[in-house]
Amino acid sequence: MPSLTARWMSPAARFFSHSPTTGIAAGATLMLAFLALTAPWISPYDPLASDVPHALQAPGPHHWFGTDELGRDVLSRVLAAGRLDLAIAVSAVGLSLAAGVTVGCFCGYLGGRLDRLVGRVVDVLTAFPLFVLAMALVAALGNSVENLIYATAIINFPFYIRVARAEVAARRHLGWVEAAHLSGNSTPRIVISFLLPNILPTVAIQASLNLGWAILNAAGLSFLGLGITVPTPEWGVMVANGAHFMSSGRWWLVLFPGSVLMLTILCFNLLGDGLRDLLDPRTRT
Amino acid sequence: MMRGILDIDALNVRFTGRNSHFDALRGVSLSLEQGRILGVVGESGSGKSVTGLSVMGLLPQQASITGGRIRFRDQDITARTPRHLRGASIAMVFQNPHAALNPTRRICDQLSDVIQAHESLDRGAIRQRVIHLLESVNFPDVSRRMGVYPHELSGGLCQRVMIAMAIACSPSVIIADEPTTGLDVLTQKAVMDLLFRLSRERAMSMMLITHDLGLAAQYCDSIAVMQKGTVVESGSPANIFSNPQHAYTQRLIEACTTMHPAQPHPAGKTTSRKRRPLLEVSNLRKRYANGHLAVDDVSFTIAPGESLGLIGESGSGKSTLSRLVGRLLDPDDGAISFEGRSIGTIGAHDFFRAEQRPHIQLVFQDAAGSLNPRFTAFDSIADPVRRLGPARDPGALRHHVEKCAADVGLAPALLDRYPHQLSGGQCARVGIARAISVDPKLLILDEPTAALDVLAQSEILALLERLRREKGMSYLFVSHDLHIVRMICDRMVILQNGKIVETGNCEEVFQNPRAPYTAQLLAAIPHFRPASQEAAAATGTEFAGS
Amino acid sequence: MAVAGVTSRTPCDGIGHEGIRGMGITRRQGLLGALSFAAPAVLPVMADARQNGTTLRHITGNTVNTLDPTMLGATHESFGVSMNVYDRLVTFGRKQSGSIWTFDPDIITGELAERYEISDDGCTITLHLRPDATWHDGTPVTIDDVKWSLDRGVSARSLTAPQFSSGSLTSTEQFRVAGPRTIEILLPRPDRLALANLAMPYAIMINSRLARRHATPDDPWAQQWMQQNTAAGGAYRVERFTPGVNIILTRNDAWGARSAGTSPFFERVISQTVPEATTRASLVERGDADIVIDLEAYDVIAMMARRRVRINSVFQSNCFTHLAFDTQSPPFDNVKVRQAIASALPYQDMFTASLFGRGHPLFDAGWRETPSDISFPQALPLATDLTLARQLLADAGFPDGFATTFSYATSQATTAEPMAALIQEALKRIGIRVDIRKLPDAEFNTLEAEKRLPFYTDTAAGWIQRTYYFFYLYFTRNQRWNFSSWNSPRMVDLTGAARFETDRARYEDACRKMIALLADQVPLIMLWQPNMDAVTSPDIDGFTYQFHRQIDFRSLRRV
Amino acid sequence: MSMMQTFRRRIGARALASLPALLGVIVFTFVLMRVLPGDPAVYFASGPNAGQAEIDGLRHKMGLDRPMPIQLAHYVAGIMTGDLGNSLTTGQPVMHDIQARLPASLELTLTALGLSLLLSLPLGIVSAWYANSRWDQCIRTLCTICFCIPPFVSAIFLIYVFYYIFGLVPDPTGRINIFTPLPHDITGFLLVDFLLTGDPAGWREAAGQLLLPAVTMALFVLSPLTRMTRASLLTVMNSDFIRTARAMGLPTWRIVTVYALRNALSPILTTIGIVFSTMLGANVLVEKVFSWPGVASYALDALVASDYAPVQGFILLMAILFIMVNLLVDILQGLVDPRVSME
Repeated sequence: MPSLTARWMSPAARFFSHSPTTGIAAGATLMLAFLALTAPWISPYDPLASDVPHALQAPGPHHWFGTDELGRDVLSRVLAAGRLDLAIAVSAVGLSLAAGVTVGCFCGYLGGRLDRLVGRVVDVLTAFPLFVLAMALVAALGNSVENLIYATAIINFPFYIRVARAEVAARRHLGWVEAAHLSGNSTPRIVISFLLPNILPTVAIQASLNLGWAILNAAGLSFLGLGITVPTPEWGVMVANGAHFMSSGRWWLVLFPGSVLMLTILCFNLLGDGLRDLLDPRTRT
Repeated sequence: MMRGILDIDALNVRFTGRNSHFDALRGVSLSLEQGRILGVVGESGSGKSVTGLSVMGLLPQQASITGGRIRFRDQDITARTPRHLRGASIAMVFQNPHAALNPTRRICDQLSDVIQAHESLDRGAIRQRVIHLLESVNFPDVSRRMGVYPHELSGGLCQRVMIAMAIACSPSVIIADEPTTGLDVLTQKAVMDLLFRLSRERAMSMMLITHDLGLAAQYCDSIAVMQKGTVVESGSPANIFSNPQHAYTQRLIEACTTMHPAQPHPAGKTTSRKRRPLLEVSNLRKRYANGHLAVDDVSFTIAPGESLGLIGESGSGKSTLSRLVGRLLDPDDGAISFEGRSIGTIGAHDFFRAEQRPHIQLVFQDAAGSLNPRFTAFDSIADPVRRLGPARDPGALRHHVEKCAADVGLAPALLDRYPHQLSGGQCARVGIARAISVDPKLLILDEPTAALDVLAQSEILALLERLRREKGMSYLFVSHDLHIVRMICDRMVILQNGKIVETGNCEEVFQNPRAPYTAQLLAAIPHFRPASQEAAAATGTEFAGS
Repeated sequence: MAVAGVTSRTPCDGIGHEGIRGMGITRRQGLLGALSFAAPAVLPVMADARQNGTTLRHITGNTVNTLDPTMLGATHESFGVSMNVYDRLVTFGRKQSGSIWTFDPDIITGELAERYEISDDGCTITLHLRPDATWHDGTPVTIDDVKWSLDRGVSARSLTAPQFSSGSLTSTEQFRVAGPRTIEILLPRPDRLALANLAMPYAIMINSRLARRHATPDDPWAQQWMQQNTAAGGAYRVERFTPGVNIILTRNDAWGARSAGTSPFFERVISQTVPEATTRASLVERGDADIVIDLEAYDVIAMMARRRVRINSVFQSNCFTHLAFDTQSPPFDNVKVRQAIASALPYQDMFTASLFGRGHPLFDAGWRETPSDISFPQALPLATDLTLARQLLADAGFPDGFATTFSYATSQATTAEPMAALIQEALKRIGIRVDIRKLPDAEFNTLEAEKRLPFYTDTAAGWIQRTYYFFYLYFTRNQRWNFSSWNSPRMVDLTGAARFETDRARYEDACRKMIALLADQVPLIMLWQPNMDAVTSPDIDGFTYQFHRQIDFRSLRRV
Repeated sequence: MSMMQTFRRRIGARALASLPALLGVIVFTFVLMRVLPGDPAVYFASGPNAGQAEIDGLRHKMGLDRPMPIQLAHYVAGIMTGDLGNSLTTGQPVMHDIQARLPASLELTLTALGLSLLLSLPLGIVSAWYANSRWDQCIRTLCTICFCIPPFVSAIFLIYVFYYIFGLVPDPTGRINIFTPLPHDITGFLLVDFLLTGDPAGWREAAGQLLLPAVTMALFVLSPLTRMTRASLLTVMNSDFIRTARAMGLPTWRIVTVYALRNALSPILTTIGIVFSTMLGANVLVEKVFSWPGVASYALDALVASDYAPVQGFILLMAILFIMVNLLVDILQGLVDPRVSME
C-alpha cells in the first residue's frame, strides 16, 4: 500500500518532506560545506598565527570562540579544520567507493573464480579489527594527511566491495540486465552504464554514513597520537588537545570543535537515513 | 439494500501522505449474504483489496476510513474490527501463500496459534482440531507432515494451510483476496474448488476478490465490478455478462471472452513449414549448479514466420529454454542452429558481437522489471539500435525509435518517461518496441502478458498478433496459459519437468490431447460459460471435489 | 676523592624524560568544560575505607616490564622498582633545599656495603659488607654473592656491561674477594665514574645461590628467571607482579632491622598502571592515590589552584630538553645556519606554551663569553634577534632560507606540539620552511639512533651530574647520545683532558671552555629543564627527587 | 537426524573455508609489521652505551637478521605449536599475555554487548511499532547522537561526571579494586569467578568497575543495534504473514514476540556478530581510558613500541575470534530460521 502514496509525490518533495530532520540535516550539511569551502575568506584570523601573550582567552568580542594555548583564534581553526576534515572524509570515502564499487560490480556480475578470490581477500580484510588496522597503517605509512586518507580508504574498501557485489548479484538476473545483453552491450558496458547507476543510490547511503565514520576514525587516531600533525587544525586533534585544558576551565577549546565534529557526523548520519528512507520507505533504519 | 451478514455502506477510504492524499474507496457499498459468494472484480488499484482490508481492520497506517459504515451482523465494525471477530467470525485468505505464512514456525503451530487465540482448549483438543482441519483441506499425509515449515511446502499446499487457518474457528465470513494468484493452473483450480466446496459445506459467506472476471463468474453467486474506488456495477454473473451496463464492465467482458473463448479463436495464422527451419534446437540439456536438471533433451524447430508455443507450469524449464535459445545462457549439451548456422557454441558473454544477435530478441515476462529504471522509454528502445543497428545520427535515431513506438501503439509523449512513470501495459509495449527495433527474425516471448491486467493482456496479445503478420517474424511464445498460446500460435510444445511431453498443431492438441498431462492442463482452464453458470450455482455440485 | 658521574639515559628510550611513555596516553581529556567549574565544590565525596595508613598507592602511566633492571628493554618504572627491591653496594646521599629533597650527587654512602675506601692512587676501591645483611629468603649475604653479582654485570649480555665500561669496569678479574666481607675493585686508572657506577640501578646485588638454581647452560646468569622473579635483599619484596597492570611490594622488615638501618614507613606499596593522565590526576586529587609523578603541566597548574594535594615541584637538574641538528649534513653543518636558528627562536613563548613556565629555562644567560660557574646544564646566552638571524642566514649562503623537517616523538606531543608550531612560525619569518613530523616512538628512536633526523627535539637526562660527563656523553664521539653527531676536535680535546684531570682549577677551566664552545657553536640548542611535579596526598612526606627520576618508596612516610 | 548432520557439515565447511582467510591474515599481519618503521632492536637496545653490538645481539635474538620468508616460516611454525613469540614490552610470551588479558577484554565486550542489547532491543521494538511517531524520532535521534560521540570523549566525560564529580563509581583503574582479593582464577571472567567462589561483595566490586567502560562501549554500539532491530522488525511487520496473523486475530504481544521478533532476529544476529567483532578491535580507546588490562590496549602499547609479536598475536586472535563469532552467528541463524539450515 505505501506505493500508492509514494506515487503521488515527487522524489524531491518526499526527500525534504518525509521527515523534517532530513531537511534540517541536508541544510546543515550544505551550510558546513559552504563554510568549509569559504573558510580562507571568512576566517577572522590566520588559523596558524600564534599570539602567545593572548593565549587561552575566553570567548569574547575579538575571538568569538576564544584562543588556544598559543593564542590562535579557535573560530578560525574550527573553520580551517572543517575544510580539512571534510576533505579527508570525502576523499577517503571517494577513493574506497570508486575502487570498491568497481571491483565489487565486476565480481558480482561475473561471479566465478575471480569473485571467489576477491571474496576471500575481502574476508581477510574484514577479519582485521578495523581500528587497529587503521592504527597500524598510519603507523606504517606515517601520519600525514594523505596517509590518513589512504588508511581510511583501505579499511572502508571491503565494505564497498561487499555492498556493490551484493547489489549487482541481486540484479544480474533481472530482465533489464538480460535485455542489455540482447541489445548487444558488452559486459563492461553493462556493468558501467547499466548496473553502476542503479546501485549508486544504495552505495550513496553507505557513503554518507561512512563520511561520519571517517571523521570519527580520524578523531580516534588523533586521540592515540596517530592523527594529523600540528599545527594543522583538525577537529579530532583540537578535541584531544583541548580536553587538556578542561580541568582548568578552558572549556571553549574542546566545546566548539567537539560540537562541530558531532554535528557534522550527525548530519551525515541523518542524511544517510534520509537517503535510505527515500529509496525504501518500508525499511527505514 | 438488503441486509446481509456483512454490509458495507458508502465506504470511503483515504490514503494520506504528508502533502497529498488519495481516495482509494469512494462510496463503496456491498452486501454479503449468508452462505453466498460475492465476487469483487476489478483491476489492481481499483480498491477491491482495500475493501477487504477495511473489513478486517487491517488498513495500513496511512489509510483511514473517512466515511460510510461496515456492519457485521448487527455490529458496527467501521472504527475497528474487534480482535475476537478477526479470525473467528471473519477470516481472510491472502494471495501469495508462501509469504502469508510465518516462515519460522511450523504449520501445525501456526494453526494452533489461531485456535488458541480464540478458544481455550487443552493441547490435545487443539492438536485434534489441527489434524481435522488439515484433513478437511485435503492436506496430504497430515500426521507426518503437519510439523513442516512453510518453505518445505509447495504453493498449493501452503494455500491449503492458509485456508485451514481461515476456517479454523468456523468463521461465518471468509474474504479471499486473489487466492490463486501466483499458483499454477492446476493448483489454481484445485484451490478454488476447495474454497467453493468449503463455503458450500459450511454455509460460509465468501467475498472473492479477483481481477479475473471469468473466475468470478464461474464460482460466484453475485459479482460487483469495481473501478477507481467505486462499484460500477453489480448483479448476478449471468446478468452482468448478458447485459453489462457500464462501459468498463463491457470492456472487461470483451477481454474475458477473448481470453476464454468458448469457441476456437479464428486468428489468422499462416502456417508455412515449407522452407528450411529458422531455428533448430536439438537435444538441448541444461543443468544448474545446484544439480537441478532444468532442460532435458529438448528438440524442436521453428520455421520462418511460424509461431511456436511453449507450454509448461513454473519450474518446467520453459524460461530456461527461452534463455538458452535467446543466448543468455550456455547449454550443457545439444545444439542450437539459426538459419542453418550453429550458434549454441558461441558463449553467452560473447554473443553480443555475433551477427545473429539482432536477429534473436526476447520480450520478458515482467515488463516493468525488464526496463532499466535509469533509462527513459526512448533510451530503452534506442539502446539495441545504437549497439546493433546501423549507425544513425540523432535525428534518424529519434525517428526510428518513434516509428517503433508507433508500431507498438506507444504515444510519442511517453518516450521521455521512466519505467516507474509508465503503466504495466505501457511498459510491456516499450519492451516489445525494444525487441523489434532491430527487426529480429525470431522473437522469443517469455510470458509477455503474465503480469498484466486482463484488459492490457488482451490488447498486448492483439498487438503481438498484428506485429507478426506485418513483420513476418517467427515467435517462440512461452506461456503457462493454453488459451493464449492457442490464440497466437500455430504449433505448441508442452514441457513438463524439463522434458517435452507433447508436440503438435494447436488445434489438434486442443481437440485430442495425447499426453495425460496435457489433458489435465486443458481441464484446468477456467471454462467460463455464462449460460451454464446458473445451473452450476443452483446445484453447487458440479465443482465440488478437487 | 673525585668521582666522575656516569650519566645515563635510560636504556629503554630515546626520549629520556618520558620513558616508554609512547604507550601511555598522556593527554588530559574531557568533554564539558563547564562542568569542571563545579568539580571542586563536590570533590571529597568518597574516601576509600580500605586504604590504611601504612599502604602507599602509587599510580603511574607507565609499566614495569621486568624485575631485572639490567634486561634490554627494561622500562623506567622497572628501575624504580629495582631501587626499592634490590640493594646496591653504595648509594647517593640526599639533601634538602627548602621543602624539597633531592639526591646529592656529591655524596656516595654505603648501602649493602657498610663503608668503602679508595686507595691513594685511586685505583683500588675496597668495600666492606654489612655484617648482618640478609637476603629476602633469610640467608645471609656473602661476599661470593657480591662477586657473582658484579661478575654478572660485566659478563652477561645486558645493559650493565656497557654502563660499567664507562667506569672502567670491564672484566671479572677487577673484582677481587679480599676477605669474608670485603671486596676490592681494581681499576687500571683512577676513574672518576667507577664508584658512582655501583650506585646505578644496574649494579644490583643478587642472591647468587637462589639465582644460580635457576640458571641454565644457555642462560648462566639466570636472566630469564630474574625477569619474573627476584633474588634480592632490599627494603621491599615483590608480593605480586602483573606486567603492564600493577606490582605490589611488601616491606622487608629485616632490611630495616639491620645495623644502622631505618625501616621504611610503608608496609605495602601498590604501584598501578593508569595510562590516562586525566585519570591519574583525578585519582590523586580524590585521595584514591597517594603519589603520582607523571602528570601533565596543565593538570598540575589546575591542581595548584585547587590546593587539595601536595605538589613537590623540583626542576630536574640532571635533565635538559633540547633542539638537535644533524651537524654532519647540510644545511646544519654550517655553524651560521645553526646560529641563525638559535637567534630566531621565540624562547620565552616556547617555554610558556610548552611547559607553562614549569621548569628552569636554559636560555637568556647573563654571561656572554665565559660562564661564571661550571654547573651543567646551565643557561646559555641564547636570545631572540631576528635581524641577526637573517644576517647570519644570508652569511651562510641561504638568503632565501631553505626547507627542512622538524620531528618529535608521539609520547612527547603535549610539550613538543606547541613548541613545533612556534618554531615553524618563527623560522618562517627568516625564510626557513619547516615541515612538522610527529613520529611514533619506535620510529623516532630508530631514526634518531641512525642519525637520520635533520632537526628535532628530545629530552636527555644524565644519571649523575658531572659537567665533564655531560659533554663527553652528549657532544663527542659517533654514538647514540651525541644527538647532533657533533664532531668538534676541540671538544674531544677538552673532554679528553678533563676525564682524568685531578687538578680542580684546570678541570673547571676545561669545563668553562666546553660550555662556551657549546654556546658559540650551538650543535644543539638547550631549551630548559622541565620540572618534576610529584603530586601526593597532603599527608605524604619525604619525597626525594632521585637521579633515576623514579620514586624511592623507602624515604616516604605518612604524617 | 539428517538435518543435524547437514548442519554440522555446514559448520565444518564454514570452518574449513575460513582457513585461507586465516592464513591471509597471518601473512598480511606479518608483512605489515615488517614494513612498520622503527627497528625494535634499536628501540629496545637503546641503553646509554648500547652500541651496535647490543643492537645486533637483540636483533639476532629476535630473529630479525634472517631472511623474511624464513622469519615467516618460523612464525607460522610457532603458531602451529601455540608459540606466538615473546613480547619485549612485558617480557612475557605473547600467548601467556593474551591468555591473561583476553578474559578482561571479553568480559568487558560481552557485558557491553549485553547492556547494549538490553537497551537496543526494546528501543528498536518501540521504534518500529510506533514507526515515524515522535517516539520513533526521539529514539532514532538519540541513538544517532550516541553514535556521533567519539568513545574516548564519552569515556572521559563519564569518568569526569560519575567518578570525579559525584564519586558514584569506583576509580577507573582496571577490573577490580587493588585491595580486593582476587578470586581463584577459574574462568578469568571476574563476574563469573566471584559467583563461583560465592563472594557477593567481590562481585559487586567487579561489577562496579565494569559499569562505566561497559556503558561507554554500549552507547557506541547502541545505534547500529537499534537501527537494525527497527529496520528488521519494520520489514517483518510489513510482511504478509504478520498481516495474516493480525487477520487471524492473534494477540498483539504474540504477534510481536513469536511472529515479528523471531523472524527479525536473523539480520539482528548478523549485526550482533559484526558489532561484537568491531567492539573487540575498537575498544582500544576505552581500554586505554579505563586502564582496562585487556588485549586491545596491550596491542596498542606493542604497536607504538614496534613490538611485533604481540600485535601479530592480537590480530591473529581477533581474526580467529571473528571467524568463531561468524560461525556462532551461523549456528544461531540456523536455529532461528529453519530456512537457513536447509540451504
